[in-house]
Amino acid sequence: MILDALLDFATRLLAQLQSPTLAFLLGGILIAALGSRLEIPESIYKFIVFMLLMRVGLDGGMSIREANLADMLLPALFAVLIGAGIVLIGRFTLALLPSVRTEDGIATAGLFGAVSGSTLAAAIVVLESEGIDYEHWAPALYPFMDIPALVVAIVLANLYLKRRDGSSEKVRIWPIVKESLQGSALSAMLLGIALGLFTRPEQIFEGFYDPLFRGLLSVLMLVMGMEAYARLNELRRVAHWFAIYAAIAPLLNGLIAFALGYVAHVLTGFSPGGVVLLAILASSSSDISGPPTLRAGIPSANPSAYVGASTSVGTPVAIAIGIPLFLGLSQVVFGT
Amino acid sequence: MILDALLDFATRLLAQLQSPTLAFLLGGILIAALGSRLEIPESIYKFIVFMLLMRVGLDGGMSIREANLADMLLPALFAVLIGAGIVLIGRFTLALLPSVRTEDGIATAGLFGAVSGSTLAAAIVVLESEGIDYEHWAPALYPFMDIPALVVAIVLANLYLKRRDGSSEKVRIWPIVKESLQGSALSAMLLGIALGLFTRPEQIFEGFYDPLFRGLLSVLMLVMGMEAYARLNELRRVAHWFAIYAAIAPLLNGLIAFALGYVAHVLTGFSPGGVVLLAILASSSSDISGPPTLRAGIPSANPSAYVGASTSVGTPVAIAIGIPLFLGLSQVVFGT
Amino acid sequence: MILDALLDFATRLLAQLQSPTLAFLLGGILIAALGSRLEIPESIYKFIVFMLLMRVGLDGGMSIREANLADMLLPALFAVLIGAGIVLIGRFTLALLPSVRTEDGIATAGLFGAVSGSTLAAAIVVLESEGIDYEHWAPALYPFMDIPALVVAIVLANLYLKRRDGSSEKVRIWPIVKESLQGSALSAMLLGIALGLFTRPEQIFEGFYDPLFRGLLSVLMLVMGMEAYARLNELRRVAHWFAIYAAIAPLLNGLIAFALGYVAHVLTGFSPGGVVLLAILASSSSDISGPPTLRAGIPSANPSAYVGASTSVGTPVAIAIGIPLFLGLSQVVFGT
Amino acid sequence: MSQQASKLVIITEKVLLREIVKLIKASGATGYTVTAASGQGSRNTRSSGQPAVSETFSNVKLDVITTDEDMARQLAETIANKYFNNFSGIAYLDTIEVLHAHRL
Amino acid sequence: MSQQASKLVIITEKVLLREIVKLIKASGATGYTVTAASGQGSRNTRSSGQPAVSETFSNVKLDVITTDEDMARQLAETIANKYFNNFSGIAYLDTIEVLHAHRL
Amino acid sequence: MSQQASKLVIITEKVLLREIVKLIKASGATGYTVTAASGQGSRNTRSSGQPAVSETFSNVKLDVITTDEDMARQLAETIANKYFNNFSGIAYLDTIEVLHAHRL
Ligand SMILES: Nc1ncnc2c1ncn2[C@@H]1O[C@H](COP(=O)(O)O)[C@@H](O)[C@H]1O
Ligand SMILES: Nc1ncnc2c1ncn2[C@@H]1O[C@H](COP(=O)(O)O)[C@@H](O)[C@H]1O
Ligand SMILES: Nc1ncnc2c1ncn2[C@@H]1O[C@H](COP(=O)(O)O)[C@@H](O)[C@H]1O
Ligand code: NA
Ligand code: NA
Ligand code: NA
Repeated sequence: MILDALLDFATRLLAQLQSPTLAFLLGGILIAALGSRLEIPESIYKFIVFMLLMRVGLDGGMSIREANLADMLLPALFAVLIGAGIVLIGRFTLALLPSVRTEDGIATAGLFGAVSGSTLAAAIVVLESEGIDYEHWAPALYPFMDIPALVVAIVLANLYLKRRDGSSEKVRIWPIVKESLQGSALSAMLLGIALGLFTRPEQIFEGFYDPLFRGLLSVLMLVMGMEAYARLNELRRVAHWFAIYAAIAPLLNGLIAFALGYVAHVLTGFSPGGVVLLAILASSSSDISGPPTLRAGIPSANPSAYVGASTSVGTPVAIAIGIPLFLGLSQVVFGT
Repeated sequence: MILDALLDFATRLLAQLQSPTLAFLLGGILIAALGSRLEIPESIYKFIVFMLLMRVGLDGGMSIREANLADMLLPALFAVLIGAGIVLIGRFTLALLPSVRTEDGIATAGLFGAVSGSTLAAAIVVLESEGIDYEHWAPALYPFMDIPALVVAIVLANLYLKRRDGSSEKVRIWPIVKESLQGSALSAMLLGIALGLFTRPEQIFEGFYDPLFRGLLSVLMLVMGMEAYARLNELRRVAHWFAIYAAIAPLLNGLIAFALGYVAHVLTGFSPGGVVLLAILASSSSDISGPPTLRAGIPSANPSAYVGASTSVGTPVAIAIGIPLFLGLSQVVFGT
Repeated sequence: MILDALLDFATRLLAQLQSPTLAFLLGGILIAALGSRLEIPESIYKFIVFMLLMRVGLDGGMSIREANLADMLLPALFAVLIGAGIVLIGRFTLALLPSVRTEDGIATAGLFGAVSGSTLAAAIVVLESEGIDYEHWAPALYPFMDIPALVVAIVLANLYLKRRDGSSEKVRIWPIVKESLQGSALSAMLLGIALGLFTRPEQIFEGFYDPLFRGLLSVLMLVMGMEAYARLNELRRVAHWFAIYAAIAPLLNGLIAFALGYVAHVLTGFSPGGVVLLAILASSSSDISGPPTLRAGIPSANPSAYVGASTSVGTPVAIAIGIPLFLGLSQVVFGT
Repeated sequence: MSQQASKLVIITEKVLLREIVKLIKASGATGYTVTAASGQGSRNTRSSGQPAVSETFSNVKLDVITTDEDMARQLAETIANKYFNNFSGIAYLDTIEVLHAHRL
Repeated sequence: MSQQASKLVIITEKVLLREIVKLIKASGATGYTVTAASGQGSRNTRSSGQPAVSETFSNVKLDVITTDEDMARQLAETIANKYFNNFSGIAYLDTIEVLHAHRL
Repeated sequence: MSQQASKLVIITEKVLLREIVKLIKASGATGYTVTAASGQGSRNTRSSGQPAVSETFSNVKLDVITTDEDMARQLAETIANKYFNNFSGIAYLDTIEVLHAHRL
């Protein structure tokens, strides 16, 4: 049984390596390493992120219409716990390591507690390709995990710095939350949810946002891959611990979330697909919206450490290993 | 019967509020008001405008091929009269008001006489969603209304300024017309018409420009909404009369056009859908191509007044109230 | 029979003039000549080039999977010979003309030996519209023709300059090859080939890259047309010979390639469609990737000469006359 | 070929670019450089016809380098008289040392 | 209205733009101009949250023209103290002659 | 830490950016700033391989700030000798006062 599962994971990994999502990610790493001058312009990149998160949001909003709100409570609560918990774990592992500056460690844990819209989109595409059902409101758990992670990281870092330096500025939480919600990725998704919930965007969803979803994701994956390579240099300039953390944390965080998701499955019937999605939300680390919030909130933390760790190692690990791993696990656990 | 019509209008307004077109417009206003940092890059915005007007143009060109040119004469003549008439009305109402500088009033009337490509696209989407037939060459009335409006406004303003200041530079009309025709929106549409008329773009129309039409329009509506909010500040700095004019003129102008369209219906069989489209052309106010022409032609007029009035109030009113109003009216008048 | 062929070519040319590909090219020239301010933003343009070459690459890669590698050898060898041969011919005709600076002539021949991704895409669309089969790996011949042409041009020019000026810097070939391969167009296509060959992008190809192919090409053709007009000024400033060469070379180069392609047809069964594609690769002249390589490699050559010749005359001739000509020829020769 | 020269800088609305470039060419200047800019001043009219939200840069910054300081002043005067009553804009002069130029 | 003035130039990370503009406005300056820039210095932290590969310009260059040199120095001091410990940035002063401005 | 310094400005074709940045780094300068520019001069060759119509900025403007004026002159000389025979370009020097820099 264990052997079967391992074999299944290996097969799935191999299949996943050939899936467009991962293939474009690796392709991006490859051509960046080979010095290609291919460039996806910034405006295209921004528009793709908008298109993906609007699609995820619309879908979520339309399904919330028919959802039982009570079903969402437990997963949302767990999302908050996971976001905050990941940062706490990082605070007492990574941030305590000898060659790691405490504030850099906390900021990194914050970014890994936060959520990546692109990884989320990648997970959705894989789930739908495999025909696995999930609560379509599950992506709406994004902010419930993302914001607590960033808030906790900023608060912890400032507590630490205050103790160390004896300064006494108070950290205000609402501006961090607002800053997060107003970010381009999250506000596109939330707008999508609102439009899906209160208006009738079915036609436009089916005729525009949904059919372009996978294709645009492939382009975004290419960018993420090129980016992962470009940021490696930054990561090399900081302690090795960041790279090690970045390789392990996505899987560990995902497993914790999987476990909590399983609890929700047992208690409230949260679907296996939903559990996988929760695990991947946890597994993902923010590359777009998290960094500016952290820079503003923990200005003395070194962004080369946390951005490098997330973009160069964390995101590729979450997509390439995390997604097939949690899918395989779901098959073992739920037998589907 | 009147009651029925009112009820029908109310229902239609509510339905329209849930239509993607309007929903994205309101969504844009909403997230701008909430301080979202979501941004649709300028290059994407420009490309969307191109795509929409190319689609409208191709469709128009292909249908002109089979159209009876004589059918277009009366509507085209009416379009010219409407464009010029709207400016004349504005000249002798808005521009005469006490706290309104005459040249600002004329410029504003000019912009409301001119035509908005995005509102036109929105109207087409609604007509097609509702399955209402219209002459597909009707969008080609755009320049017949747009250019006279801008020309008349610039001429009137310069006559006024000349009388006031005693200067004696002559206004030359051809440069204004050329400037309009060479603008990006109008030249995309005219190129589309030419390509539709003289070449065989059916495949590309059906496989590319048409299927992307509604989706891209939703993105454009989002931009227009954000824009409407952003420009409110400018509008606040000028006399209230501009906001009041901007709220009333789109409906009044549209009604006048509806009446003339009805005459064309009776005389030459102009379709009910065509009448609605003519009304919406009149109802719309230019946000993209008009302002630069007016700034060049009436440099002393304050753009905060006319751009603010058109973008912040005129366009949302034309789309949110104008479109369902003229559709409802058409149902009452033509019984379809 | 000859008459039939001529008649057929004339009909095909007329039909081709109405095809979206050519119509948009001519439309672009037209509106640029009329002073339109329509603008396709740089980022959109870059993204379209990426989309087209990725699509061509993916298609090529997927078909190489099932292809017999041996079938590709002879066409690839011929592509190398054609690329180098075109430059040699230019070296001993254009570059020897009295009012032509030798290095300008060589650089121009280099650009005409090199390949245009947009012309290639246009040819593919026409072949597929006409339902003509071709080896889908044939576009992969691109680098086999492109790189030798650029290398030979740079080597010849430097030999000439060295002899003239007595300087003695050695030309290194690998950097030129690398520079070419790393260019954005070629690296997008090569990445596409790799992804098509080693992964499973079928779904994304059929759901995204392929359906958008023709439409995006129409937009690119519009840009190429506007560009052709804009560069005419530059071309006017150099000797007339460049314009004359640019009008003749695409057809002559294409005919030579057609002949070699015919040899491959007889020897190894290279398909008629493949022969046409080989002819069009040769007929095309590089507008995007070639110029920077040439400027770096032959800095003293005047880019107004070679870019003007290729963009203003060469590319329109290859597309408008070359494509229908080689198709017609194929019908005469292969009787299909 | 080091040479003292004046750099005239004009920051104004993007809509004026084409017209001002014509004036620069007419002035006899040997060249100019344009960069995209945004900004705020006291007037801040701004209306290029692009949506404000999607348009990051609604101003342009024009540099005109010349050895003829009087011409630079004259050019600034012409531009200011023609446009700065109705358009946003600022003009200033800087002294520089040109090290290399194809023509000045 | 020709007038000697100081031009304060700040080159720093794009993420700081909004905050620094607030400081400029608070300083009493009559305006500012922003251009997109990229670059390298000794510190080179850079993290606007846009991918480095797709983002060409991660810096901004801010020009503040003022006749009050002390204010310019003070503003530079404020910005440097507040941000340059943790963010990339450079600040310098140039002397110019303003020829036309709506207000200075 | 106020300090007199030289600002070397190079305006040239975008295709040269990568190469010139290498020369700047080799010169010992502590940093540089790049902005996108377009323009016209006497030579005006321009061929980045992007279509002229869709490309707004085909030039780059490079600022190199240094306290070592000789080095700046030397750098300009090197760049001009290597490229300005075959490429468009202009180089000039300005005197500024650096108020804050991480290293100079
Ligand atoms: N004091 C200043 N410092 C820097 N730039 C300025 C200043 N005043 C105006 N500007 C620039 O000049 C433009 C026009 O200014 P104004 O005409 O005062 O609105 C502004 O948008 C700014 O880009
Ligand atoms: N010596 C210099 N010359 C020109 N620009 C510089 C210089 N040093 C720094 N900069 C600019 O200032 C930014 C921040 O510099 P730094 O804080 O030293 O990393 C860089 O990204 C450059 O754009
Ligand atoms: N007189 C000038 N004033 C400002 N910029 C100039 C001037 N001359 C040249 N330039 C800039 O330097 C570039 C190259 O000039 P050139 O080598 O003369 O063609 C031009 O494209 C302009 O951006
Ligand atoms: Na996470
Ligand atoms: Na109107
Ligand atoms: Na060729």
